[in-house]
Parts: sequence; structure tokens; C-alpha cells
Amino acid sequence: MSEKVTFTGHRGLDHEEQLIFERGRDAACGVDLPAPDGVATRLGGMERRGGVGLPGLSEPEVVRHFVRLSQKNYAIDAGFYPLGSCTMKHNPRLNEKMARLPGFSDVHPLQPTSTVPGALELMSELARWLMELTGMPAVAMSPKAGAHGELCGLMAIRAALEARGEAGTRTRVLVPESAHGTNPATAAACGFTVDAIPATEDGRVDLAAFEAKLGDDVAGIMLTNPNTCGLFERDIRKIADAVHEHGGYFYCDGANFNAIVGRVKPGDLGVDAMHINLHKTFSTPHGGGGPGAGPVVLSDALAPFAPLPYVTSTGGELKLVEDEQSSDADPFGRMVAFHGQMGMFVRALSYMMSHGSDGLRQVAEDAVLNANYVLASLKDVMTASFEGPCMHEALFDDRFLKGTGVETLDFAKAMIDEGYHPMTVYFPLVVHGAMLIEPTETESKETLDEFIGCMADLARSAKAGDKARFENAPELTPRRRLDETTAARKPVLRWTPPAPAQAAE
Amino acid sequence: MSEKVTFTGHRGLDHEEQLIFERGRDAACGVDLPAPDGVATRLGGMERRGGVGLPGLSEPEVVRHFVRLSQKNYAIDAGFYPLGSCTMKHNPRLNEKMARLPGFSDVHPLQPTSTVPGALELMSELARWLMELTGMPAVAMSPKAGAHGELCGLMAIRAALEARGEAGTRTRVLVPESAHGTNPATAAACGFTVDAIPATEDGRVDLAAFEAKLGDDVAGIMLTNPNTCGLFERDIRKIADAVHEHGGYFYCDGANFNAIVGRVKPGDLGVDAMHINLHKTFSTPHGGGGPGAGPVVLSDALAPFAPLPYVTSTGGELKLVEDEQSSDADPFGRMVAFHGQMGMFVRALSYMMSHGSDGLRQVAEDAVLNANYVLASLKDVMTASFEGPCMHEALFDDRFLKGTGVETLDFAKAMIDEGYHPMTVYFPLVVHGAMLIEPTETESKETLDEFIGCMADLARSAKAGDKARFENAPELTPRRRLDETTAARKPVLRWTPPAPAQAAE
Amino acid sequence: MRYLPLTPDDRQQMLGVIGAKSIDDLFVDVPEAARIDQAFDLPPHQGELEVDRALSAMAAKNTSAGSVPFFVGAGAYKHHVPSSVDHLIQRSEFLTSYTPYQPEISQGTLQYLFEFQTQVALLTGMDVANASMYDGSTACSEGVQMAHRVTRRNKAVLSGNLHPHYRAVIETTSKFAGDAVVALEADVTGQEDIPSQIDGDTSCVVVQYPDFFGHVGDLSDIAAAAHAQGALLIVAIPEIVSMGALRTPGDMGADIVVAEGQSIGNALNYGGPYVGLFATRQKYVRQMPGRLCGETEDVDGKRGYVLTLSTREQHIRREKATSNICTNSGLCCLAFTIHLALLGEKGFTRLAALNHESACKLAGTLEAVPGVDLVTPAFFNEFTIRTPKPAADVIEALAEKGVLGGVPASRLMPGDDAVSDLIIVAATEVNTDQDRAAYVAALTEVLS
Amino acid sequence: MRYLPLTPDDRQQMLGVIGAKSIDDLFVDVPEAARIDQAFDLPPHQGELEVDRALSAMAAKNTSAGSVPFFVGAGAYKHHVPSSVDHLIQRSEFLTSYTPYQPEISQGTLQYLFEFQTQVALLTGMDVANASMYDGSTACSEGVQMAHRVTRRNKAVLSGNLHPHYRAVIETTSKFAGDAVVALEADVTGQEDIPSQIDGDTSCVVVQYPDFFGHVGDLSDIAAAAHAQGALLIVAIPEIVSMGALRTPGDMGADIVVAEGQSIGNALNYGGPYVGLFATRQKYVRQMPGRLCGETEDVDGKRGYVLTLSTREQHIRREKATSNICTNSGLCCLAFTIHLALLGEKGFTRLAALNHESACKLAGTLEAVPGVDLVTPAFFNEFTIRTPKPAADVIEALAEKGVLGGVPASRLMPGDDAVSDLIIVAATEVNTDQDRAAYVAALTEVLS
Ligand SMILES: Cc1ncc(COP(=O)(O)O)c(C=O)c1O
Ligand SMILES: Cc1ncc(COP(=O)(O)O)c(C=O)c1O
Repeated sequence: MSEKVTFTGHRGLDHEEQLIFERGRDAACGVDLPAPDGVATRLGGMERRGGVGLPGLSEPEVVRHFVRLSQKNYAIDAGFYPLGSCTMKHNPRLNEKMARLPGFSDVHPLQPTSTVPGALELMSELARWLMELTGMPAVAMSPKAGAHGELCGLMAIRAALEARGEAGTRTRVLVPESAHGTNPATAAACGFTVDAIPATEDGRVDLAAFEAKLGDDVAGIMLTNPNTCGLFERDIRKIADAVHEHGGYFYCDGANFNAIVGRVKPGDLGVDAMHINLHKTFSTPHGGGGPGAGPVVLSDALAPFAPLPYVTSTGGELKLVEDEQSSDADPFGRMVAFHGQMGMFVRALSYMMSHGSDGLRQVAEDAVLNANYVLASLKDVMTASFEGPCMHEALFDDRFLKGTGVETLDFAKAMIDEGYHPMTVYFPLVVHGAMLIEPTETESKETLDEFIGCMADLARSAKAGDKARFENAPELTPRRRLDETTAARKPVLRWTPPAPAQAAE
Repeated sequence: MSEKVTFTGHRGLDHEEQLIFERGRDAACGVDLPAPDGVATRLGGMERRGGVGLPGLSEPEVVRHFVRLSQKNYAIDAGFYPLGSCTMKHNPRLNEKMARLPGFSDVHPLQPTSTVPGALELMSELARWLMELTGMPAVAMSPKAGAHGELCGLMAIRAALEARGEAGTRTRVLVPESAHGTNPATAAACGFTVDAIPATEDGRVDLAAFEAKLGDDVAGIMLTNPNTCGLFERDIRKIADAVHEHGGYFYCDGANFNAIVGRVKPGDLGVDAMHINLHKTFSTPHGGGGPGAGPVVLSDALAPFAPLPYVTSTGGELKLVEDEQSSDADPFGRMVAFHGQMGMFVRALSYMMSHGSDGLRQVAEDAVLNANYVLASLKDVMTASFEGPCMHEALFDDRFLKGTGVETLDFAKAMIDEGYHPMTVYFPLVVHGAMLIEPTETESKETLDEFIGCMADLARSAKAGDKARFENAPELTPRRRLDETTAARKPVLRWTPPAPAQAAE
Repeated sequence: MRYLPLTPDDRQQMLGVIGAKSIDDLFVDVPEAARIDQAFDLPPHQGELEVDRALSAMAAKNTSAGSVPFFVGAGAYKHHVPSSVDHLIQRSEFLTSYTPYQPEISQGTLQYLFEFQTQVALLTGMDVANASMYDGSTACSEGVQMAHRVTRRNKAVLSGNLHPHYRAVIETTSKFAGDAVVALEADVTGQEDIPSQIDGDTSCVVVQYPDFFGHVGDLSDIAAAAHAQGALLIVAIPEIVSMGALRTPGDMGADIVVAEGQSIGNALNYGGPYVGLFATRQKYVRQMPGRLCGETEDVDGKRGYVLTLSTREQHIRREKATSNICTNSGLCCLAFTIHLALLGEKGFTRLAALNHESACKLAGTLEAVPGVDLVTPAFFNEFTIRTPKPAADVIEALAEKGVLGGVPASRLMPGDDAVSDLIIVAATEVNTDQDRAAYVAALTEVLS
Repeated sequence: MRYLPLTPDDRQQMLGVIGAKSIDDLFVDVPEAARIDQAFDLPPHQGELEVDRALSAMAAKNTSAGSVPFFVGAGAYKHHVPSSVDHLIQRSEFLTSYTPYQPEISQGTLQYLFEFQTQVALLTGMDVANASMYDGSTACSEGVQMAHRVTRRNKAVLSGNLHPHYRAVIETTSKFAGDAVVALEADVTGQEDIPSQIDGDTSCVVVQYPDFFGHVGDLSDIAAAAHAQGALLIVAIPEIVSMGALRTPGDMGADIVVAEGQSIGNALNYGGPYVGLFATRQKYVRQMPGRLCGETEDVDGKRGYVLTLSTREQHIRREKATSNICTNSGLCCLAFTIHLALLGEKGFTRLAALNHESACKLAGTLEAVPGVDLVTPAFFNEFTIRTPKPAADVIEALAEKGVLGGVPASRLMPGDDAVSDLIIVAATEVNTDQDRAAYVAALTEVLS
């Protein structure tokens, strides 16, 4: 609560921190490695020319640097992080511990398979959980994140079309307007053209518009369910049937599986392929942007085309199939070196086993309950975009800010000063100035009540004309609003040594 | 830089946090334990009456609670922490990892000794390092911290006096005025009377005054070296000889061994007993107040009286001696259940092995160099208490603040706003308004330069009459100055449930 | 060297500023005879990999509790600690800070200490608790010293069934402080007559609960007898988990309760670091040893916490302090506080029930082994059996079969022939049916 | 259930506020036929201890690299990672945050990404790098797609000595995207003639460096040949540590450099998560895939960092995006950045020298085993040997003797008879004299 200016620039516990490149000294080093013995080299004359240019720092300096950087971040562990579509739930430390067991973390993907039976067991056990929970007969484990899973699913669809001799003609993929950006991007990367389907007033796929778009050139639909408005696609079974009738496939974006796990099996909805974000539904940590994992469950129609590698079980014996020669099926190819995100598999299985069948159902119920509680509590102070119950996230738009001069972004920034990570903003695109709030099931009622109180207070402020609270926000953060325009116009993407002082001309 | 008041009380990344007792709900729980099978109990009618009163919280709530609390703390990892006498040096994470190896962390002190040969090996190896570095023939490993080590040393002295039949007469212990509070407290706890020796103008023991105090009733002297003014006791050898001549023993407080390790062996100085704070010199982490470990090296005169338990080696075979029956010596008793701070032993040995013989010497040299650099750089802006080079810490007093209205405490609080943990203040007692700065060897020149710049700026401010910068400080912290008087006058030492609302009278 | 930031250049520049020619100039005050130049008989510095390998090799020689059927207790217990505990205590801000001398930037430590004090008071049924002692044994000895201060007497009466190490620590401390100790003989039946030992000179009675052999019994009569003579009752609890199932000492009239807190949040660590709990009645607060954290307000009126009543402590009171303790068990308190926060009321009481049940199951099967007698009819998670062979030999033989079956009483009471056939056996929530079956099978073999 | 804060009471109250009778009311939109009430064929929830035991038992069935003489590489490498790396990446503020969409409270993540980008550019000798891809193989495939965009052509020429998995990923992606791939045959001698394959339709040439068999050779001629045809040179580096010893691709004219960053900071993890490095020339920046972090200022004029050039990305550009990547390898970047910061110039170049020396020593001893030929005269830390018995059998036999001796080329090139007697052997700083001796002894036995 002070305008106090400090000499150092540090402010109590909040430290300014330079780049490592600005602190390094040539002679300093943060490791102790023995000197080489001096055996003759065999580099074939390919020795590196010149130095690398890395800064030298001792271990204490490196530790302090990164501790200080961490202190400039918001995190789930520190506060409420209702970032819609991202499922920022609690990340249990048990999972971290399990992933670090040397039997999982310190095994090489190409060491003899005979030396890693436990790794195959883990993959196959996780696969069993995923298939059982989704009611699907197969799962491709290797995709490295949700978008990669989407690619896997679309490739499987395309491979199936090829097998039917229709890959050349079925090139159109239907994608609702509300879809996550990865959906159209993936379809395009897989060689399809993207055809957008509009949404209805109530936030779902416009069934009539959808049906009108069906035809012989349709490869399939990419539908998110629950969708990015946080709503269950009521007509999903009809959509699935229609797309199937027209010879297409149903790709379901399962990023929001969190909302229905244990209560709905996507297999019962006519899904042909669906990726699961282990880093959302099954709580592998988001790590500042990754890594994730995106296994894809597949229907009988697509299962034969699942990519390499995969684990099969015959009479309880597990086998890793890594190449076409050893495969009984028609794998469409390979998406990645090695076998997928083992480290994430361990964490996800640890999470699933901890919750069990009963707990996972409770996860969905509590996630949905929390979202509806927020929706019900805020619908009179903010503007809810749609009627009726939502699933795991509550969507608001900026109509309640009309005439206040406050925009969605300003509202979000004011939340930061209040100690919250903002919800997802401006997504989905189907409503204006979207605010997508996903509390997740790991938040308490107390936390939600405090949050609701704060949102109501902010809404009141905005309506009362207290623009300064929003325009100047955030004011209490390590940095205030940053100039993104200049950043993009004149990109500075790396540190470069300061130019030596110019000689006078 | 904002006076902004928030609705939630949170301020950006800085969250207000209630007590766990204020958040708990009866039905919540942060662990999943199986239900008991219902076997008949055998508690003999001693069942607990009534509940415990503990709050129920889920794991996510507990994690967030303690993460938030942590964010209200200053730490070495985050910034410069020149707390004199405490040796706040870098705590390598390797040591933490080693201490958590199941072979060290998951072994029980009373499991058969035949199942823990590695534990005995570790204790004996650490003992070897300590004896070699100090040049002393024996070490008692079990004391749990520095003060406990002092007690161990004084008990050994008393036991030796007893063996000589002089325990009844030699009851006075000489303790310099500058000594750490634990010294006189320990002497008293061990049944001695404490006789204070004054300091000279140059911050050392007044040799004449000391010699005048020697006599038949003197059990020994407790001398800190380097002393708490950060100075080497030049006359230490003379003091040792004099006390020995008069039939007393020389207890050396080795809390500052950090300054001389690898360059001076206390054994060469005539020391009879000296504790070593593993949590200072050998970097076991301070942990918000502990745990530490305080092994005590002993001279030949005192070695026979070392307490139980101890490890002996006969022909390379290690044996744990736990009771008098099995001891060949005259242990004065036992200071603690089990065998001492094994977890700290592992960390300390890991630290020592990492530095090696060469590195430990460099530790002392760099610690002393850093302190002298601070002393030399600040002696003109602040008032250095003594002339000449210091050892590992630089002592200033408040003469430079005279007439400014700023006191040592205010000066310290202003440093907090600038991003520093203050030095030790008002200790040692031999100078007025003491400021004892111990940079340690794990700070870079860049950090010291920034610190020196800031201290100079603060000193200038004080002299220029900018009292507000000091009186109001700290302003940028989770809490500002706290009312310690009321805290002590009406102590509230625990949470109690709020009283139910009073009925109207 | 990876932990040292100064480069040779830095050192040169700094010596220049100081005005010293070489580093030796800064060590001028060291008497010449004591300046060392020869190398030590110690290896040079090593990298992480090398140190890791050497220490891992040492660790691998030890049999860890988690790797075998494990039933060793007698003052330290194998429990499962949730992984978030160890994660949280390693946060830099907890691990690498020190005693909260500057409360404005130490509220994290101070608040958890306040929570810790509250938890300890609740568990023991007492009014107040301090911010920790080194461990249970030293806490117990501090309790005796405190009783002496409160009563202005100096004779302590110790139950014979007090942990022999606790007793030894008290005896050692008392011997040098010039205090008297009356220590009773061990009584395997748990029937010792303590009240008759209390007289007008007695400052305190120290009993363990559950006692060394595992007995649990009502302490109210002892409390009454002590109070009648103006003495205090000190109760020592080596297994704090028992407080989830048993009547509290506070409820039975204890004046000081000391405990070993290791079971909650802390690893076995071959004996340390552990955390000593220390609780008492409100009226004795100013005689307590150790640090205390108290609630207060800052200049803006916000609630905050500070160390308080420091005038009891060595750094203020010096030779008149209530204790010489300085560094305590901070991080172990934190582990305790976090684990207990995770457990909460439901978890803690259930944990206690599971421990008791585990012990009941084990006692039931061991009793059935031919030749084995159960000595303790009522117990919490630890009991004593009598075996037809010397207990020390039995334990060694069991260890050879890969079962760590308990502590032979003779290890801790080496002179006492009456206990040479007794094994103190602990069971906790980590023991499985297989563990118990392995114990019974191995014991049956060893005794046959 | 320990991760769920809502109590039954909470749920009731909340349903009340919502105006729902039961939780089922909130699932009304689910078609009735799809509502599940029966239980799954899965176990119920379990405590930490039970889960820990089950997973630990699985893990214990695997032979970990650190427990045996270990020489497996071919795209993933066993290195020592300093303990502070894993400690720091587990800090809550790094581990439990997401993509830095709100830069004001994400400067920690953004600054390390900026440092990461700079490090990658320095290592590869390129101008700029992005904030990571999933791994080396997907980065490589993204490189090909980018080259197509830059050149507006769609034919890639792949060296036959490109890692077969990398090749497979490119082929798979290209097949569906409708792009052409010309993949050469593997050439064990490392002498393949790439320039002759480049024509006016070629968008890019992809070569691996060191190549799959370990060969290192000058790429300048390939670069020149590619550039002469208007094509780009893409260099894939599976072992980034090599950049501490070898000439950089940037130095030899590469246009895009992709690499597997696992070796720095990241564990083997049985294949993932890893971190894909992606660097290029400044002029191609706007065609790059993935996230970019850039420097800017805040409204107070303080330096800060933001995600930038987002108009390339899927969330803005949708079907016109340069890639579909969203979640990337954030935390693995952090591990990379920290480890490399610890190494610094001195440590990184020494690490490379030690790796090379370890491989030279091993090659020297293996060459001397009767019947074994060294196929790669020049290499970094990985080389290929020819054995007189089928390589796959040799490796299996070595494994039975407790030595993990490398990767039989046939595992990755199953159709190719020419490689059936080749073993790709990696050596790093973790290998000791004993490891090498164990390998030689076992191999000698296996081959005799
Ligand atoms: C609805 C939806 N689909 C797909 C994705 C892409 O998943 P990932 O980021 O793991 O690639 C996301 C993630 O943000 C998402 O929210
Ligand atoms: C000079 C000196 N002596 C003794 C001690 C006591 O050590 P400990 O805190 O480990 O009991 C200290 C610690 O603060 C000290 O600085």
C-alpha cells in the first residue's frame, strides 16, 4: 500500500531479476566435472569453432535465479485458477513421486523390451482404464498432447477412408465455430478442408445447419463434448448417427472429459475417436505450458489403423509392437519417436487409482456442481451466455459491461489484483467478450464463495463507473500491462550481447 | 506502487491466508485410509474422551495453505541473508536428495545393528572428517544443535573434573561478554556459575582481566573463535595455556568454524572441546529454525568422558556402543535418545565430500574475503566497530546513525523494503546497536556490490534526515511492524474456537 | 567449485578494494604456529555424480524399513507420510530460512508455528505448547527442569517404565545440574506403585504413556497423588499417534506433557532429526523452555504472528534463561503440522484406530505361537512378548530371516535380567497381513 | 476422498443455491440412454500407501539405467542431471501454472522461455529458437512443414541415416498432408550422396548430425547444394550435448535446426516427455511453428516478456496456423534451461569432451574384442559396431548378463538385412571404467 520507490528496485519479497546472460562470468560454473583424461579425439575434424556463448554461474546463483523467477508466477498451488477449457485442478504430489521411481524415469525407450515388463504393464493398465472409462475398444497411447491426439484421430479417419478408397473424395471436415483452435488447425494439417458449423442460440451445434452440410465429400465431424461453452451437446447421438449414415466419422474432442468421466461413456455416444488430455482430466501437471499427453480412444472402425507403437496382450503376455512387420493390423504410421509420454502415463494412472471408479464419478459430479454453483451465483450480476445447467464450466459474455467502458480484458486484469488468475477470455468465439470459468472439482465451497463475492463486487464497480479499478489493473503484480504490440512488431526473441560502445565518428 | 485497496484483501500474488482451524470442515479429510476391520480393541478402557478438535481439510486445501504461507517468508534461495553468526549459506539440493535415500531416511535407530552397517559407516566417516579438519582426537556425535553441543562439552569438562575430584570446587566458568546467549545459559544448566570477561577496545578478550579471574575455582573458559565480533582471538593460544596452567579446560564455541576450516585446526590452539554447527559450517539447511546438529570434538583429556552412544572401529569393524556395560571408557551419560541427527550427518558429509579438502579451505577464504570486502566498502559510510581485517563477518555499530533519529532496528527494517534480510542486530552486546553482517562464501561479488550500494544509499538517507524511509519501514512486506509488546503482555499462543454469541443480558 | 561464486578475477579485485596483497593478509590474526599449509588427509572436491554414488553405496548396505516386514518401535515408529508433506517442507522459503527474527518477512514460519502449537495443545489436552524441542527425550528432561523451577524443589521421581533413554537423559542432565532423581525399577506388569514414592520434596513425577512395554493405564491417581504433595505430573508420550485413540494426559491431570512427534510427518532417519513436543498449563507459560509464537497485530491492524515471551530465552536472559535451546526442530514441526492438517480429525482418529487394530491383529497371531506370552493385556500399537529364548538372539535370528521383529528389552536395559526374554513389538498402519504372516512364520521357526 | 474438498453438506447447500434437487438434475442434457449407473470394471479409490505400493511393484520389474552398465542411445541418452534441476522444476509456481496467457503474473515462465530460446539459438548457431516442440521427432516433422511453407514446394529429401523414427514421423505427416518424401537408403559408411537428390522441386533436405550410426561429417556441401536449388537444409540433432564439441549446423549453413533436448535436464522416462528444440534464421521467424516469447516493456517502462507473434498460432489463426501445437514441453524446457545454466560455457564444453572421451575409450576396447568391427571412424558419443552374430541376439544375451549394450540397428530398421549385424552404442559421462570392463567381458563371452 505504498508508493515507496526503492533504491535496488527490489520490493520486499519481490526481487527484480536479470537474465542469466547478464550475470554470468566466464570462470564460474555450477557443476564439477572431472577433467578429461586426454584420450585422442575422433571427431573427424568437426570440432566446434569458437565458444558457445553460455554464461557461467555457480549453483547458488542458478538456484536463486530460478527461485526468484518462480516467485513471479501464479499457480494452482497458490490460488484459484479458473482458466476455462484448461482444467487447472490440483496436481497431487504422489503422482510426481511415482513418476520419479527409477523403474519408470530411468528406463530407456530402446533398451531390450525384456528388461521393461513393468513399463509395458503400466501402459497396458492405463489403456485398460481409459478404454473402460470411455467404453471404447482401443486406444492409441503415443500422442504427446491434445492437439497431437486430434491429429492421430484424423489420421486414423483418413486411413480408414483410404482403406475404403474414399480418401480422395472425402476431404471436408465439419468443425463447429465454437471449437478450440487446434481442431481446425489439425484438420488442415491432416490435409482436410475445414467447414464451420454455426451454433444455436443455446450454444450447441445447429443441427439443421449441420445436416445441411453433410454429403459425400464429408470425412467427418470434429465435435467437442461437453463443448467449449461448457454445454453437453444434447443432440450428440443424432449427430453421430447422421455423420455415420453419410459415411463419415465422428471425432470427439475429449478435452472436457473431466465433466462426464464416470457418468457417460463416449463409446455410448457413437464416437469413433476421442483424445483425452491426461493433463486436464487426469491431472498431470500443466508445467507452465506442458508437457501433456493425448491418448486417443478409437472405435472398432478405426482401431485397426492405430499408429505404431502399441502394446498388445495375448494370454496375459504383453508385447510391444514397434513396426509394421510385427503388426497384425494396418497402422497408419508413426506419430512420434519412441512410445509416448510415459512420465505422464505414470502420473495419470496414479491419479486414477487414487480416485478409483467411485472417485472419478465424483470428480465429474463435483466439477459440474462447482461450475453450476458459480453460474447460479453470478448469473444476476454478470451475463450468462446460455440458459440451463452447464457442465464443468460456466460461460459469461460482456453484455453486463455494456456502456461501462470496461472490457473483458480489463475485467480480467482487475481480477489479478484481487488475487485470482483470470478465467479464459475471448474464447469460445461464439459469444462476445467471452469469460469462461472452470472451477474444477478440487476447489472448496469457501474458495468459490470468496470468488463469487469478488466477481460481484467487480461487476458492481464496473457498473458504478469505477473505470480506474479496471483500466489501471493490474497494479499489484511484478509487472503491469505489457506492450504486446511492439513485441510483435519488432520481435526481440533472444538475448544478444550489448553492442560495444561505438567509436566516435 | 499502488495504494489500491482490494476487496478480497489479496494483493496480486500475495494472498491473505487464514488459520487451518478457521477453514476446516468436519467431513473433509486430506488422506484416504481404509476403514478398520473392526477387530476387538484392547485399550483397557482408556479410550479418548471427546474429539481432538482438529480441522478437516482436503489435500488441495492443505497444499495451497502451506504454499501461501511459504510465500510470506524470506529465504536464502530467494535473496541475500547476511544474518551474522548464523552462516546462511547456500543449501545444496544434492544433500537433501542424499538424506532421503531410503537406506538413510527409512532406517530405525533400534533395528539390529547388523542391518545398518552403512549407517555406522556414515557416522564414522563424518567423524573422521571432523576430527581431521579440527585436528582433534575424538568427537561426540549425538548433540542435536550447537547449544546441545555446548552442554555436551561442559558436561565432559565437569566429568573430567569429577574424575580429578575437583568438581565440587571448580564451579566457575569464564565467559566473555560478547558470547552468544547459549554459552552462559549452558554453563548455568550444567551447574556452573558464570563469570563474564570484558572485551578490549579491539573486540577481543581482555587478557589481563581474564588472567585476573583465573583461580582454583575455575572450571574453564568458554571462548568463541572466531568470536562473535567476527574477529580471531589473537591471544587464543595464551588463553588456552593459561587456563590449562590453572587447571581449567578450554571450551571453544565453534559456531564460526566456517571462517577457518581448512586453514586452522582448533586442535593446534589448545582447545579441549568445541561444538560444530553442521547447520552453519557444513550447510545443513536452517529450516525456519532447525533442525541442526552439534557434534563436539574433544581433546585427549576429555575424550574418555564422551557421552553414549558412539561408534568405535577395531580393525575396520565398526561397533555401536550404546551402554556403559559395553563401553571401555567413562561416558558421562547420555544426552539424547538414539544416536543423534543422522539426517544432518548425511547432508553434512555430502557437503564435505563435494568440497573436499581443497574446497573447504576455499570456503573459509571466500567467506573471509566476502566479509572483508563488505567491511572495506562500507567502513566509510557506516561505522565499523573495530580496526583491521575481520574474519567471516563484519561488525558495525550505530555511531554513524547518531543524531539521525534512526536506530539500528529502523535501519534493518528499511533493508527489508530493499529486498534484503537484515543482518543480525543488537548482537553482540559489546558494541552499541550492533549490526553483524555475515555474507558467507556462497554470495557473488555482484550481490555484494548491489548490497554495498544499497547500504551506502540507506546511510546517506539517514544522514540526510529522510526518517520516513526508516520509521515506516517495512512498507512492502506481507505484514508491517508488529506489536510485540501486546503479544508478550497478553500472550495468545494458540487458536481457540470463537466464543458462541453471547445471549443478551 | 560449484557452490562458490567468486572467480579468481573477483578475488583479485576484491583484495584490491580491501587493500590486501593476498588472502593470507586477512588471516594475520591467526598465530603463525596455527596456520596450516599442508593438505589434509581427505579427498579433494568431487562432482555430484561421484558423491551420489559413494553415499548411495553406503545407504544400500542398510535394510530399510519399507523393504521388509517391520515391527520396530520403542520410541520411533514407521508410518506412511503423504508425499505432499515432503514436497512442501522442501520449498525454498521454508527450507532455507531461519528462526523468524524479522516477523514482517517470516509470517509463513510464524503462522505454521502458531498452528503447530495449537495442534500439540489439542492432541495432548493441554492449554499451550511451545514451538518444539529437539526430540521427546530432551523435551522430557526440559520438563523436569521446568518442574523444578515451578515447584522450587529439585527431586524428580521417574517411573521404571519410562523409556531408558529418556531416563538416561534426565539422569545425565540432573547429575550435572545438581538435582536429585529417584528412578524406580522397571515393572513388566505395569503395576508399579508410584504414588507411594512422592513426598514433600518431590518436584515432579515422570511417567510414560503408553509406557515402555506398551501398557496403557489411568494416570489420574498419580496426578492426584502428585498434586496432593505439591508436585507436578509430567507425562511422556513416545508415540503421539496414540492420542487419536487414548485419553489425553490433560484429561487425567497432567501438568506438563512431552512427546516425541516423529510419527507425524517425519521419517525414521536412524534416530534424528525428530521433533520434541512440549505442552503445559496456561499458568506455567512463563516457565516454559523454548520458543513461543504468539498472535498480534501490525501497524495497519492486520493480524500477524511474532516470537514472544522471549525474556525466558537464552539470547535475552543468558544464564537465567529457562533453557539453553536455540536452534530447535523447525522444519520437523512443519512436517508435523502439514501431516496433521492432512489427517484432520477424521484421519487422525482413523490412523490411530488402524494402528491399534494392526497391533491387536499381530498380538493375536504372536500369542498363538507356541512358547510366546503376551505381557501387555492393554496397549495401543506396541506390546511386549516373552519368548522362551533370549530376546536378543531371537531378534537377530529373525533379522537373518528378513523380518525386523521389534526391540529386545535387553538392548535398552542391559543390566536387567528380568527383561532378557522380552521383545517390544510395534505395529502400525503400514503392516499388512503378509507382514504379520511372515513374522509368525519366522518366529515359529526361530523358536522351534 | 482426499483430493475433493466438497463435503456432503457443501453439496446439499450448493444444489440448493442452484435450485437443483440432485446432482442428476445437472446432467439432464445427457441423453438418457447414455447415462451410466452401473459400476465400472475398475477398483474403488485407494490411499497413497496402496497406490504407491502397486506402482512401485510395477516399476521394480524394470531394469533402470542407473543400476547396470548402460550404453543405450539412438535418440535418448543417459546423463547425470544435477539435483537442483529436479528440485526447481517442482516448485509449485512452475509445476502448477500453465501457458503464460496473463503475462503480468507469468513473468517467471516467460523469462525462462526467453532464456531457453537464447540458449537453443547459441547451441545450434542459429538466430532464433521457439519455446519448444514435443520432442525431436515431431520438431523435425514440423521443420519439414515449415520448409514447405517457406519454399512453397512440398518435396522433402531425407537422408538415409536419419533416425528411422524421425523419418517415420515425417512420412506419416507428409502422407496425410499430401506432401512428397524422398527417403534415401541407410548408408552405414556415412558416405551417402545427398546433393545429387536435390532438384528444383525440393523444399528441403533433412540430415541428422551426428547421424543415426554416429558419423559426424561436414554438412556445408549439402547446404550449398540445397541453397543452390532454393531448398532449405534441415539438420536434426538427437544428442544436443554434441553441440559442446562439434561445429554447429548454423556454422555450416543450416536453415532450420531441430533437436532432441532430453539430454540436458531431462530423464529417460522410457521415451517421454522430452523436449523438441527448434531454431532457424531470423528471416523465417514468421513461418515458425510453436510459441515464441519476446521482450517488451510494461506501462511503467519496466522490461518484461510476453508471448508474441501469436498470429502464427492455432488459437488465433485456426486452420491457417503454422502448426496445430498448443500444449508443448514447458516444464522440460525449464529443466533444460536450468541444467544448461548450471553447466555454463565451461561445464557444457567439458561435458561434451567427457562424453566424447567416454565413447572413444569404449570404442577402443570394443574394437579389440575379436570379431568386432568399428563402423564409424569419426563420432561424438555414439558409434556403431558390427558383430559376427545377429545384433539383436547379442544385445539380448548381453542383457541377460546385466549389460545394456546398445540398440541393434535392426530394431529400428527391421526390413534392412544390411544392418542386422550392427549395434549402435552410446557412451556418456556416467560410464565408468568398470562399466566398460563389464561390457567388454560380457561381449567377449557372448561372441565366443
Ligand atoms: C477443447 C480443447 N481441445 C483441444 C485442446 C488442445 O490440447 P493440447 O493443449 O493438449 O494440445 C485444448 C487445450 O487447450 C482444448 O481446450
Ligand atoms: C556463536 C554461537 N554459539 C552458539 C550457537 C548456538 O547454536 P544452535 O543454535 O545450533 O544451538 C549459535 C547459534 O546461533 C552461535 O551463533
